[in-house]
Amino acid sequence: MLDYTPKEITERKAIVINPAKTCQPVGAMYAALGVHNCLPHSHGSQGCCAFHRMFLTRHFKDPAMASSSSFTEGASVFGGGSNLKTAVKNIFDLYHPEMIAVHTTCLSETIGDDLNALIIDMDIPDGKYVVHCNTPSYKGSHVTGFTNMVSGFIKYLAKKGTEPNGKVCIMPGFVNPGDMREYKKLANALKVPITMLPDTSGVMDSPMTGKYEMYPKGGTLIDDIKELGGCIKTVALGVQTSEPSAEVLRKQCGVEYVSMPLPMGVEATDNFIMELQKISKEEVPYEIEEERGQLIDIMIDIHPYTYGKKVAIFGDPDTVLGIASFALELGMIPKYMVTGTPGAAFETAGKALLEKFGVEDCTVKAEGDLFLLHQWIKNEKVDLIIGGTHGKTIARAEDIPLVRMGFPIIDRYIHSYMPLTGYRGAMRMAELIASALMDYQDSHCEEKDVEVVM
Amino acid sequence: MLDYTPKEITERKAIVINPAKTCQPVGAMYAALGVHNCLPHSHGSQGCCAFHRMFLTRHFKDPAMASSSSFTEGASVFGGGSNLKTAVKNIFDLYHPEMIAVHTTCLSETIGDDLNALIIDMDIPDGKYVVHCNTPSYKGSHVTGFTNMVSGFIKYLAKKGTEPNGKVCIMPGFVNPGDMREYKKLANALKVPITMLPDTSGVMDSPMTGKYEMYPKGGTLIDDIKELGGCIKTVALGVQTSEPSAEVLRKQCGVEYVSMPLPMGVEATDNFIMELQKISKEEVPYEIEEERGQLIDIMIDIHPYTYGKKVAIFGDPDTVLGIASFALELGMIPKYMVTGTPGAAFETAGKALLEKFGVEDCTVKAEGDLFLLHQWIKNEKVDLIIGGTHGKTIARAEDIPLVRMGFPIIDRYIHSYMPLTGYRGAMRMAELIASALMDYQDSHCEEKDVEVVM
Amino acid sequence: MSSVREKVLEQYSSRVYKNRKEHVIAIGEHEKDVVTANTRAIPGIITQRGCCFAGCKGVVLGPIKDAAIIVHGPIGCAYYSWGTRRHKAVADEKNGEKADCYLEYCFSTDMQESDIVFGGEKKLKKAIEEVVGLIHPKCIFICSTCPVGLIGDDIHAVAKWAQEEYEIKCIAFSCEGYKGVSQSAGHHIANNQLIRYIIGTGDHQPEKKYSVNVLGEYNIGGDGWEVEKILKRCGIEVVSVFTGSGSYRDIKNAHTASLNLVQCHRSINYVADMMKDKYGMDWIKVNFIGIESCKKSLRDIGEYFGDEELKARIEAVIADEEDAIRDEVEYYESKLKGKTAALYVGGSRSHHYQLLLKDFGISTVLAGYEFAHRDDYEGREVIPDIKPDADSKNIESIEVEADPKFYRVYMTDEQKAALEEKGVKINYYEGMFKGMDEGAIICDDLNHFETEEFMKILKPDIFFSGIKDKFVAQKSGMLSRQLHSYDYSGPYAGFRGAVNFGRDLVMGLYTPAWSYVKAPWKDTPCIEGTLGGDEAC
Amino acid sequence: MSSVREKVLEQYSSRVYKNRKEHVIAIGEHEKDVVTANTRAIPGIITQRGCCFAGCKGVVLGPIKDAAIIVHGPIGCAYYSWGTRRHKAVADEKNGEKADCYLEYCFSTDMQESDIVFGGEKKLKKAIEEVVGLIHPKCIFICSTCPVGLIGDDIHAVAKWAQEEYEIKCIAFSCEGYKGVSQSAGHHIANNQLIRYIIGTGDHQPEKKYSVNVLGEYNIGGDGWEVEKILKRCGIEVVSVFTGSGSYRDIKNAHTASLNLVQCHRSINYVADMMKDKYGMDWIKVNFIGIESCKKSLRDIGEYFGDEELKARIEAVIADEEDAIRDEVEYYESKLKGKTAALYVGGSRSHHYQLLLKDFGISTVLAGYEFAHRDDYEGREVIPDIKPDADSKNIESIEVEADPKFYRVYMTDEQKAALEEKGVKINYYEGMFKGMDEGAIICDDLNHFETEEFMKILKPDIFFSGIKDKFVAQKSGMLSRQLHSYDYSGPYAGFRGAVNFGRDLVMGLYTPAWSYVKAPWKDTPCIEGTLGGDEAC
Repeated sequence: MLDYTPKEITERKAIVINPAKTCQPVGAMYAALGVHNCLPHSHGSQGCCAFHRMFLTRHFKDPAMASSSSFTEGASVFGGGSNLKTAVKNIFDLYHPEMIAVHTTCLSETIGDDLNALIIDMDIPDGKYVVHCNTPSYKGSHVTGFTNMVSGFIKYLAKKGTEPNGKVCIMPGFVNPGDMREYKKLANALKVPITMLPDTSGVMDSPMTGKYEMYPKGGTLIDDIKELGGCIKTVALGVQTSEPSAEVLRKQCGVEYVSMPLPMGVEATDNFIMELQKISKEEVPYEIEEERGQLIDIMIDIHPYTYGKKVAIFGDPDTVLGIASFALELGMIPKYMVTGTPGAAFETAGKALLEKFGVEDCTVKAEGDLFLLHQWIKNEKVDLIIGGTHGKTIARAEDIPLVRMGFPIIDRYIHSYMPLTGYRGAMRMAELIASALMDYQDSHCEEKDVEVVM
Repeated sequence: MLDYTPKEITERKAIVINPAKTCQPVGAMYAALGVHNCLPHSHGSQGCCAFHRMFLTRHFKDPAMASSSSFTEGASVFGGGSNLKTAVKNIFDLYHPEMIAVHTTCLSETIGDDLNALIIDMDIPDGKYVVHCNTPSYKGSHVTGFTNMVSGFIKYLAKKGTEPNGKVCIMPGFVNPGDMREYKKLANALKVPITMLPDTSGVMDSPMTGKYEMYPKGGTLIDDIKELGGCIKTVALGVQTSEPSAEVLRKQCGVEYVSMPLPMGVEATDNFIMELQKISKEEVPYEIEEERGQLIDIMIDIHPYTYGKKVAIFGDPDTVLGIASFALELGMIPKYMVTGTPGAAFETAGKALLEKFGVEDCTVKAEGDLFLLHQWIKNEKVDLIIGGTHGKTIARAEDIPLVRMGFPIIDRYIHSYMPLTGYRGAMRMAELIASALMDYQDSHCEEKDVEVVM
Repeated sequence: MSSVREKVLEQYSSRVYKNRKEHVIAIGEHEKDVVTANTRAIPGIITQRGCCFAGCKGVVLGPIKDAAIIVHGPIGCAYYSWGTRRHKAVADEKNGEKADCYLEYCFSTDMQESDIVFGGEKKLKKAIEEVVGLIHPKCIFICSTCPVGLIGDDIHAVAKWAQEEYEIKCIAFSCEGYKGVSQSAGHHIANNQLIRYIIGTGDHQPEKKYSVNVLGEYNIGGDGWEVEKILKRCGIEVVSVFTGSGSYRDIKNAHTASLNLVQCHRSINYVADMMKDKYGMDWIKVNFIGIESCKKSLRDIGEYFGDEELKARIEAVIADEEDAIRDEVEYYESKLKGKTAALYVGGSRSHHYQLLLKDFGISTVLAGYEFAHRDDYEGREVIPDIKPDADSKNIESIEVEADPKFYRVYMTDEQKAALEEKGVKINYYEGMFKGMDEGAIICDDLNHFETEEFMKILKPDIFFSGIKDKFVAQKSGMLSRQLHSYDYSGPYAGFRGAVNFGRDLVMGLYTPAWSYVKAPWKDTPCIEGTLGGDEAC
Repeated sequence: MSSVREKVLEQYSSRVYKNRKEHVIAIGEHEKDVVTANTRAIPGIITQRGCCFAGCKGVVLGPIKDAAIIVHGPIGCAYYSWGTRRHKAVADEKNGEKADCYLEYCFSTDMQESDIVFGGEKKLKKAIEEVVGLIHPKCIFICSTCPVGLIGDDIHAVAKWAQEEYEIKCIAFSCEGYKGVSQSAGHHIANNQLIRYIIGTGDHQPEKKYSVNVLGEYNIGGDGWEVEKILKRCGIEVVSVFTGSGSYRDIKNAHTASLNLVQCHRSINYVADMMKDKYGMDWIKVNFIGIESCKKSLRDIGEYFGDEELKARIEAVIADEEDAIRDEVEYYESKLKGKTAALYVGGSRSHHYQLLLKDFGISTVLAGYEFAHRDDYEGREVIPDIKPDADSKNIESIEVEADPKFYRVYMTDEQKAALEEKGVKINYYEGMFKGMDEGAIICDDLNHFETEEFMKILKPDIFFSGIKDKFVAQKSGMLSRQLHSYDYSGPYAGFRGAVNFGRDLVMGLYTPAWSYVKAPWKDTPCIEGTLGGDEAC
């Protein structure tokens, strides 16, 4: 497996091998699926749309509906305006969304289609919306695309001077529906009314009912997006993913924001809870305190299996930081932290985490790839790899257990229903990590060392 | 591993090898821990109490407090009455429980101590309770002991002619705190007020707070047990475990009962929900329907990995039946179903399940042991083993994945927090099963067959 | 009959109706079954089609294991086509020559904004240098994605440079996503370069008397290996496979084989055609999917070579393979007979699998192709009638001449006529229509709307398609199986593959979960007699 | 000083106070440190003690790998003692003789009510027959549980029968749980039968000049293997281990060794004593837990044998082992120095581990034994003063005579005196007290109440005990490590073991989770300035 990866590391300036990121539009598509009655639309060649739908479906095992401007060579020469116009008409005719959320592609970006102008120029049926964001594939990553789509919704819909509505705007970060449900549970427990944008719960984890719904029950309501300007505050979860959109909302409507890491592990969840509490001024209810206490209990229980264990973590920047933060809380050493997404903020935040826990000799890298990660591992092995499906070849090549967390996980099921955030999510992470390490011990130790009690 | 187990099966009449059950008192102790402010007391040699506390602690990774009559040879000759009397006095003095729940042992049973008489004869402080049940180790199993302790509480405390209280009595079966929380969640969602006896949630999964509490917040309230006679109905979950106690309550207080399998998997949970619904006459709320729909969605998604897979299931009778029922719903073949606990009902129920699904050539055995199970597996292999920790040697010897469910799991953490019951529990079972099978495929296939998408 | 078709189409706006009515037909409705195919998808209409890049890099080139394929463009296209198409492959040695397997690797130039602005050729060159330095491939392919064509990077010049600089084979493929109307354009582009730069450059001769290339077999789920195994049992040497677990090492010798077998007509017929022109090699359309198809294909090969000993060996292999699966096939057939299916896949599978379904007694009520041309539906006889449009004209169509060194005539016209009489047609594909039942619906470029509507009316038991529409069907309570990826099962080719296929269908149809879709309280009023109430809840 | 002790004890009722005050002392409070031990636990007081069966089957016999141990009684006792004590073992071959390893197996007669009523001998015989038929052991032990003694099954007669019937070794142990006051009674019973029926029945002579038995080493977490490894490096042959990874095969030859090393004094001193009487073999108390202890133990052995070459080899081994761990020990010491510990374990570990803790600069503020006798606290010189009570009288104490064939005198009294002068005491154990700090609390049979109360006052950094009280300490925010099972880590013996121990403590003390025990909102009032309110929530 991966037999051609040399141990010796040489500098690479041009070739990315086995990337740890993909392109913007897929993130925009995912974000747009988190708005109720909204159809994501890919303005480019139809292959983009096909690839992104395929990819999201593989991760969520649920339909990911989106349309395309279906560029041909002609459109590439003369611009995609007429394709978009036709598309919008056909979509409203046939698929009856309340909104079409357009994102661009490297094709339409390179051509230079002016989406603002094209949309202004359109006949949009009454009560319907067409919004857009620019997602050039040659900048940032799928995470950037997610952010840009969220910002796009705000730019088009949120209004300044909206009546205060006593709600908090939560920007969830690039997480699973299970996580979004967990946020809602926590906000609800703390009696904080929220609008979460986007909210893919109920969409990408929709139940089997025997009836296909193109627009399932879930998703942020368009009316709620329109009223975001009336929110007390924005809680932007995942600094790299959510802060830019929170800033857009602040600039546009004056809603102040607080930006914080994804609530993964103890401290990040504590901070999220306290942020909510500041708003509601409610006591943290016992059920949440109890969950928290159970988590701490578990962490102390399992520390002999986690403490000092080296882990390689790869994936999206905020997710990697969240996992690393919890790993550190478990006494683990996040030996390698890699994201493919560019951004110095990742490395700064990662290093700050390491410093806070007094952990040395670890590497944090943005714009990295899995080829490099594998080379590092060949040079100094780790006890565990945490990341998406693409880590499995490294895991097998080096005989290291892989715990699947983050995006994309395309070779397992059910994960997207299960939060990694909040205390409950941390319990899951703890179980996945501890069980992986213990399974490894059980299968790799000598027979005489098989333990009945652990 | 297990190198001395011959493939050839010979009849055994006297020796049990690698049992799939243990003795009554540990079950009684677990049940008694599920009553708030109650201290379990083992009437016998102090080794019993030590073994049982050790064992429960290993499963739950939380303190299991209990006291002992600390028999010596003298007590074994002259009877344990004075030991019990001294014990009760010392316990109330020092440990201040509201109730002492005494169970017997093979020692005190063989001697013939009359616990009824001894307790009647005692000075019990005002507002305090001493109750008992008989748990001779040479009859039944730990499951029987659990049942007997529940019945003991009812016999001592529940009163005939209690004012109707509009509540339902739920007898949870021998399950984890996580399951009991799930029951409460479901009852709450259906707006059914309940008394659950026992209720170890909040006791055996208590949070870390920095302060040790001998009697944690959880557990059935003694006052609620006293008012069981006012319940509308008893829902006895786990026929073999709970029905006898429900019958005691019926005889004693006239509370009718319905006895049903543990709510594991779709149909058993459906039935539990509908039983609750019959009482509350409330619509099943959308959140529950959604969970159910998600479960079905998952089951269809993963069917290629589960369908037709052979599984060996061992453990406690109701648990094995519950797992087998869900396994069948997943299209699996429960090739071997084994419990150590005696009782023809297990075999009858197991066979009825097989017949319902039209599955043939499976073996269902009560009073079996793991030596026999291993021999069967040597003769016809399975794809998966589901059971407690003691299956791990077979799993390793035969290179079969083991999914840990049931009691006891003493080599892993966190499991007791996580329900296997309800739709949510079934999702967990589905994830554990599918992941185990897929992990096995990933690690055992040839390199060329490693799949990136599954 | 037509009412089904009309019921769906009439919901369209007139403009869309006008377009789609040509793509949707009911077999037998008109005197001649004619379909419009290989035309643009309508913007906004949710098509399942992919792009030119997907057809070139994803389908045809991707499986070539010993070529390091550098995707020149932003990161996404490389990422999505990385290890996800189940064209299995393994490094191996053949005739003392090793073929590495780079399929676990994904190479991308990850173009950034500055590359778009200032051009990406330099970066591409550097990327090649780095790949050569790291893994020392004997062959590099460069595949471009959308912006590359627009900004004008000359990837062919770079390829030429690399070939000289590193003394390796390096070929560029201008397969930008916007080219053509679907993956089909990409196949064509890939085919062109293979014939131009690889086929005919090797000189290793087959060892056996009868040798073939297997064309259009991508080894999804191990299909190709199953086919190779069977051919080998029959004593037929496989020189190269296009392209499942195929290699630059083998493809360069393809011209030394005696016959081309074409499995997927759509994606590879250009190669078959051009090899006929250049080397004189005949091709026959085979189909190793389905038991009867498989038998027919093997016998056709026997007939083509006309060797009695070979034919006897083929019969023996068929008998043996059939014996081994008979019981299982019978069992699965008993569970599947009478079911109905809809198929919407690629450019050949929707045809091939109808035959396998027939083996199990399943009839096809709807079939469609994602990216086929009219000949895939109607048969090659229609090719002269196909009018090129603006989109197809943009895809280079190359002419080859007879190779002075290697051109041979394998068969006289007489021999061919004799063969035809035996039912073996040379250099011909009959298309999907001919075997289909009257009234079956044909949908070229079936889109989401039509899928939903047709499924509602036709209610097939099984919907065969890809990952994007799989869960749409499934959510509506219908078994859905992916025929691109086989839902990670397989192989489905050959005799053993038929059994796997039957098993998977039975498992899917009979998995108990279907019976739990509706919550029981949706039916049962929750009236409790003892409480005396009559109210339902 | 006494105030700590009194603060806890004064909370007792007078009756309990009267009993417990004799068990709880503060070192140096009285002129002589005297403790009451090995007496009954008070009913109802939550003791951590186990029973006679646990001491006999669980501790001493359990590790003997090639004996099939049939637990005769209801299922529970066999179940709880199945594979859970971490006495590691592995089948091996020695001198051409194989020792199987049955430790993965749990054999029980699973007595049912009818067996209790009608007697269980028949079932036991049948059980033996079945075990012999299935696994063909060379040695079977029968261990009885509570009801067996009461109903009067004659297991010794059954053992005799089996021995004759199957020509194997079969020994019965009447170790009913109610016998004695703790596990200690079970050790004694096990020791008696080993000396009666096994030791001295073999005839294989040691190969090396210096040979020993290691007594009271149960190979928890691989400790015994670590010890054996070190002894081997020194050139000392280990004839048998009692009983970690020990075997009937080896123990039967124990009398051929030259010296007995006693690790756990409490559980095995009977064997050492009786072998002294029967074979003339001396024993020395060793302690392989702790670096300094380990060195002292090895040097004592060297002195005993008095061979300069041996002594030199021992020094070389010590130097080498210490070199290998120096850096790690220093690091862990820097993290652990100044911490305090409480220990409550078995009958020797509370002593042994104080010395290892001292190696890391950790002092002991409380120590207690679960089942020790006074000599384990005060030293063997106190033995003549110990008055037997009703409970201890019930445990058979056997007298052995000098074996006419094997009795040897290994050392003259003069030699012994010379050794004593060098600080090597023969056939002696000094007890735990002598090395302890003034004011440290001693708690014999420490119970739950005292644990809670003493921990509140003494606030040690680490509480060492067993699984039952581990989580009690942990819930109160204190690191708790099991010294019965090492929390599934180990080995802790020897030089390398010391490092493991240090690592585990550092990890436990420094694991970040401790800092999260208190939710931050418990401290931080949630006042939000910008909203102008003053109210806390």
